[in-house]
Amino acid sequence: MNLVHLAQAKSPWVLHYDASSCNGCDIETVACLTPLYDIERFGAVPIGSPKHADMLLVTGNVNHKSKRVLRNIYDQMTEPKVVVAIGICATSSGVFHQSYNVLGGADQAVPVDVYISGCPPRPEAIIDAIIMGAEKLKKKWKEEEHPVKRSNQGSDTERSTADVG
Amino acid sequence: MPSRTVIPFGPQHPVFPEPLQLTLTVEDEKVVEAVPSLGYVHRGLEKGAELNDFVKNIYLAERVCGICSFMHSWTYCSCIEELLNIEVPPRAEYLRLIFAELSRVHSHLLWLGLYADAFGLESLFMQCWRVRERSLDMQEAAGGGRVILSACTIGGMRRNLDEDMRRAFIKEVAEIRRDFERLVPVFLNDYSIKKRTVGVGVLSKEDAQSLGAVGPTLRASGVRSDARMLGYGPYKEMDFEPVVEEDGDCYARGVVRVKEVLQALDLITRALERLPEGEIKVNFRGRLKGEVFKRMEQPRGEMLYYVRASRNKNLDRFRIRTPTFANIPPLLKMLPGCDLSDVPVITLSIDPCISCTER
Amino acid sequence: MSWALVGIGVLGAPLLGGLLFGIDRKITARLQGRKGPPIVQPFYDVIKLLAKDSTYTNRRQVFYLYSHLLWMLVALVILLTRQDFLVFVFALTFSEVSLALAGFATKSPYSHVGSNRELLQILASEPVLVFMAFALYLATGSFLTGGVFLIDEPLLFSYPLLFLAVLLVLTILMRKSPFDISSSAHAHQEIVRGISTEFSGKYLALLEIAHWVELIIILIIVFLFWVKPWWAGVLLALGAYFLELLIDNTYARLKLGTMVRTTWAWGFGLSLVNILYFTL
Amino acid sequence: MFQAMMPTVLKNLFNRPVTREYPYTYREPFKSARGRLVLDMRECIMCTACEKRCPAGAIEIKRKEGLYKFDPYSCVVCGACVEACPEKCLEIDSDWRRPVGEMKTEVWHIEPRRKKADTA
Amino acid sequence: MTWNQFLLVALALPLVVALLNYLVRLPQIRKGSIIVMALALIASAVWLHTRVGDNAVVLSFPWADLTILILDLAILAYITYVGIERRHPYIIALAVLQLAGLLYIELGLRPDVSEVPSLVIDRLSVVMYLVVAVIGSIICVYALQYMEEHDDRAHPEERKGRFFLWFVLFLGIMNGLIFANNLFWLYFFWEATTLCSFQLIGHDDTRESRDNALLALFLNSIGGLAMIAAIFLLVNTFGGAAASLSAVVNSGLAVLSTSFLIALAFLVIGGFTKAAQLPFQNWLLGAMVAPTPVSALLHSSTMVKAGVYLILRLAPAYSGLPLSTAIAIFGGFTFLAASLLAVADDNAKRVLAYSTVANLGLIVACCGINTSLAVNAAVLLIVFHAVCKALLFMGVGVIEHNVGSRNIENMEGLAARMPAMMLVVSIGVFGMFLPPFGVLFAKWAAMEASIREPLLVALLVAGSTLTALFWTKWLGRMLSTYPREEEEVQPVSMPGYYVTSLGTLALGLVLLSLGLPAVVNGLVLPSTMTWYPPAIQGMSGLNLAAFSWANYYNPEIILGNAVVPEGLFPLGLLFIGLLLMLVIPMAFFEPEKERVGDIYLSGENLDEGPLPLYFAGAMESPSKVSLGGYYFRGVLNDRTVLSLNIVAAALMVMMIGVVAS
Repeated sequence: MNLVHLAQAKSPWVLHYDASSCNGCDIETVACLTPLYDIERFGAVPIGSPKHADMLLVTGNVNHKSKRVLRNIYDQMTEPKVVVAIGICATSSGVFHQSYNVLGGADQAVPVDVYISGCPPRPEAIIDAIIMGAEKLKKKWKEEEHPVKRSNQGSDTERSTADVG
Repeated sequence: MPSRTVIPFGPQHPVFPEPLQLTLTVEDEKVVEAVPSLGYVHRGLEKGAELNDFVKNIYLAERVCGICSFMHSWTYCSCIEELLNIEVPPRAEYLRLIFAELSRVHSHLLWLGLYADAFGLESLFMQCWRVRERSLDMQEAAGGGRVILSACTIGGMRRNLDEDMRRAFIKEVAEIRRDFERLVPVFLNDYSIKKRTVGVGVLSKEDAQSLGAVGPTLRASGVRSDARMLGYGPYKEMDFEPVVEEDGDCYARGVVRVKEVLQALDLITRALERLPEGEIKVNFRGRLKGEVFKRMEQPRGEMLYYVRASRNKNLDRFRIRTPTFANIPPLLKMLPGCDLSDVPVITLSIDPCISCTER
Repeated sequence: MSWALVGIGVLGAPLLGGLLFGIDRKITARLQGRKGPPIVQPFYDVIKLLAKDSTYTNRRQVFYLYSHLLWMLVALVILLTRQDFLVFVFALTFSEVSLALAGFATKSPYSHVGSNRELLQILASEPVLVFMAFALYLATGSFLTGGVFLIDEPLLFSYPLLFLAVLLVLTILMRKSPFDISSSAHAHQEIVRGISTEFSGKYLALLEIAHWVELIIILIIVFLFWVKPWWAGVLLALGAYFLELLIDNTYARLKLGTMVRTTWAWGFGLSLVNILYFTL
Repeated sequence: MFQAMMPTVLKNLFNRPVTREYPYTYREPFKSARGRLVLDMRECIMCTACEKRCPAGAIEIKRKEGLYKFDPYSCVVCGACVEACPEKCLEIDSDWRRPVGEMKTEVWHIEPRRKKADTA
Repeated sequence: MTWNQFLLVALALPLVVALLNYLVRLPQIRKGSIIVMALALIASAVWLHTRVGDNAVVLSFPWADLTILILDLAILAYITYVGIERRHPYIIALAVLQLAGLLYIELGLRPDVSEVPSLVIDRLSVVMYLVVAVIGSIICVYALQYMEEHDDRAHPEERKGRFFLWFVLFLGIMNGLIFANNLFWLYFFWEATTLCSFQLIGHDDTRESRDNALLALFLNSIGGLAMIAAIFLLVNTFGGAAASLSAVVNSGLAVLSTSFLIALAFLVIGGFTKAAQLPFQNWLLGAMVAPTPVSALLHSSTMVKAGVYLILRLAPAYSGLPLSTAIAIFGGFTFLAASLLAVADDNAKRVLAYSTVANLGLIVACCGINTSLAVNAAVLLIVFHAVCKALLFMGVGVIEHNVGSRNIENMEGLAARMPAMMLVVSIGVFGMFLPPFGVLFAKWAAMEASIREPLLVALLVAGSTLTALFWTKWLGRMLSTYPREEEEVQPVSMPGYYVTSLGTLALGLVLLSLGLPAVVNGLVLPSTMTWYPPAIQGMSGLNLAAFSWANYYNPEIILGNAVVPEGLFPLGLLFIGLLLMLVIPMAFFEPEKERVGDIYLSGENLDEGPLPLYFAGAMESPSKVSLGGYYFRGVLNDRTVLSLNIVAAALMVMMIGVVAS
């Protein structure tokens, strides 16, 4: 099983969806593929079909229209899967928090496993997030007895607030 | 009986970084009909802006689009400056021009990369983005952010450029030019690229004008039109001549952008060399009153801003018309009759920026 | 004894193919100025896919996917046992047809378009392979692949033009640009992942493994052009492989019609001229 | 030229890859880069200037309870608050915030201190 | 059983049953009589197979010559009448010319045909008889059910009687045709099949069917005229003894006499028209309007097979001549052109028809190659093509009755609605172009034989790849179902007649392919040995050997360095592959452990609607995903058809030119 774990951590295929971002996070996500950052070093390749993907990268806040799309894509991904919310819009809703068409962060539609702040986050930060997501992928597979649970419930994860100082 | 395939092309589609849906009706592989469907990126930004203090709106305007972010903040700021009758110091205007052209360089390089990806030349995509990283480094060093700069503010600039950096910039621009010139012949001469782009998605001069195309899409169809010719900011001192191509196909649109990158690099160098000394920001007081209408040239084309205010902290009305919005009707004109494989190339050839369009 | 060799071949081909795919990804990355993934990356991918949950549309999809891999292996066995080249081409076609049918089995527009394109790829690539069978016969007096081991002069010397035609269709078989139109790691432009859009988990892994085997088969085809001494053929195959990588990275993906026209015009032209020249 | 891409590609093959091996080597961001907002609440006078200026609503101040909440996952690092702060409590660091599995709001309890009536 | 009794079963029984059905229109009698006849024909075929050895059986019925002549004249007169009634000047002209020619030969030349055997039954005839009797009988059984469902507007019973009159008669006439040796007899049966097909194609009595029937009559009359011309040339030059098929085949006059050569060419052209080679293919395509059993019969065992049978039978006569090469090229061209046209058609029956034309072209090409291997391949093709095509046509007929359309587009998702039918059709389609089935084996042999003609090689290569394209395309359409469709759709049940007839054929196809060596050794090789002299004389021996024993998977030969000239067909290995293909998914696939996934629609799937096929389109409106096949209408259109026809006609003119020079 160690081999499987190794393989899972080493080959996160990512699917990117722009829920309604301003492009800033999108282009930084795409920049991760390019020679200077090259996330393929960690086996991460961008993939078009959710059926192949292990990791959903969400940028931008969820609005009424993109919520359905995001859910559909998430449902079509097969277990184990993780969701990475990239950028402020996807974590909360950033500067758009007042807008009528903004429902909030990505966690309004799908359960999010990794949050990365920044507006937009640097490619380095996105690499960090992908590596962290890949580690979580491994854990998810271990937790849930294979074959994994069928239903993909749970879109209403609450943001937890904890005291720090 | 013709047998037709109906394909949803997007919103989640690997070729578009942004969600745009085209409902394609395809016969064999010929596109018969393309119906766009928008609204995936609609955030209600304009309405949101009316709820805000107008100063905060700079940050909102910047986030209309992450790629041409600087242009949006410049246009917004100059609208407010006009309402408040602020004279922006010349150094700030020059800095704005430098950042604007820098964002044009990075936007066009980004586009050239995506365009290369659209016709499946991945290594070219990589090379374009690799060159682009240099311009991002410049933006980060000077503006503080790789993509969203937050450098422009009402009354001037928040960031200055010291002398060392100015020299470094001139050098860096030369480097970008050197790197980019290696890629220019690929876009201009490569056999396979020409095979995919020449004669694809032709937009005639008449169609371009009557359908209201703007920016490189319009200029590639042989129309000499560029909002920078209005001479806002320091452009009037730059003896500026827009790049025009005649053919109106995807290849021509590529060529226009390739040449515009070189032109923008030129403009940056010239502006850096002429950069006047002095203040970069003036303070302002007062409340807004009146309405203003601005046209400026984004990397994607001409952008319109409309701002109305009535002695209030907030704006009464805030309206943006972005270049992609104007370019969608020409796109729909170009799509029917093309091959399915051409759809990404044609769609990308207008350089769609959906987040601009839908705000 | 020889059967043991066949067994080793059948088991070893996917491993070797996977490794070559890893090298492919590494070299491609280097050509693009990137560092690239580790060489064993394809194995990571496949192990991960095998461990992943899978979905399917209907039984026929699964059936034809297995059939794709299986007939690829049958084709490999036919080559390894030096049997009839024409039958090998048929087995390979069966394999590709199975893949197309697996794509068709789902009512997904993307895999549907992908499958149709896959069929056109078969249409574009098969003729040259059949011509190669005829060339084999004319050069060795037998349709058996084993025949090339009995002649002293490499096949390449008598069939240089045919070799060019084979190189042309190699881009199709290897699913590389400019003719990578039905499905691939990178042909996401218009049809997402093409034929494989609807495969997931272990079914996608099956497809990957079949690609590995296919790669080995392709390299063996090139190898046949120069079998004596054996290392010359291996070098030739690796050279062709590297050439395809270079072409992949310097060519835009061409369109369907261009593919069929080019391969039929040039493939038929070169092969036929060469065969006529040889017979006359 | 027929194969315009070939020289670039071959040059890449024989040169070292340009990849910055990020997690293994760390490239210092530019000094002026806006990476994240760092708060040093020792000097805070709860004047709410930052709260008012924040376009993203990331800062929430409850003066009566002495609560200062900062949500780093709403902050767009624009620097408006830094410019507004009279006590220079806030600072922008060029380093970036690392990804987390769970978002946490940073909360400070600040004792209402001497009021700087003259500076308000 | 004596030969006379056999002939009673083979020729007279169908005639009796046909008349019985026409006169007594009772369903019970119809069913009973036809099933009895089918069994009798099959039994007689088996008997014939065991009875005929290497030596041909020669039967003479000189007393019947006059009857035949009168019947001939009657048929021609009827055709003239049809031409006059339907105001078709070409048919009138052709029929009158034939009448004149026949009368001139009989009255003017007065050939002495008393020495000519009326019927000769050799192994080739046995193979043909097996095909006609077995497959034809199965189609008859199928037709019983099919015609029950077939829409006959007025007087259904009467029209069924009429239908079965011509249908069963067709079988009897075809039996006669494959035994006929006397050219006048052959000509009679030849014209009689034309008449039967005319009646059957026009059965539905719609405008379209009447027009197409007339077209068939017209084009086949060209063939009839060609045959009369050939008989005239032969009788005129060599006297009455030459009016014998076996004499023509074995005379070896080819090198000596130009008129013989031209006669031969005319006979071959007659074969072309029957075999619907380009540019005569239109009658066969038009024949698709007829009820499906007619198409099945025309395509698999009768009519078109008569054409290739004649060409094949004559193969020794033109062996080694330029004519042979011309025939090969012509056949190869038809193979390519018909395959190309099949790609562009969305009517299932027309696709099948084009495929038939293509395969007949391949058979013709094999005849033209004229080596032992090629001729064997041709015989094998006739057998397997008949089985496959009968199966496919009957399958399409059932599908058409259930779907209400023969358009391939409408057959989408058939796999869920008619799983049993899907299995049958899949077997049929696989049988047409995939290893290890018989047609592919024959095609393999044909291609290996074609190596002597590089130009032909190119034609065959191109055609064979196109074959894969249109078959897979069609099969793919039928396979494609949306997720969970099977659970929602109630499969259609099949009547017993269909199960019997289709099941027998499907099983038969698999068993025949599995027992390919037995088919080759037991049927094909003996059939060519007896009548094809080059098979015995000019052969190296290895050819035949390679053709026969190498069908087995023989590891010793394969792993060693032994080289056999014509290659090997590793049937065993391929069947192991096929078996594993069935077994492995069963062993590894656990549907209950896996999830059925929705299809990917760019994330815009909608849950609403009856099918999971709707996506949110523009303005949030539910749009339906629809899939269309590829038909390349931009490239393949009427102009293509026209130019292909012109090329084919030019080739045919060149063929005659080759002969004449």
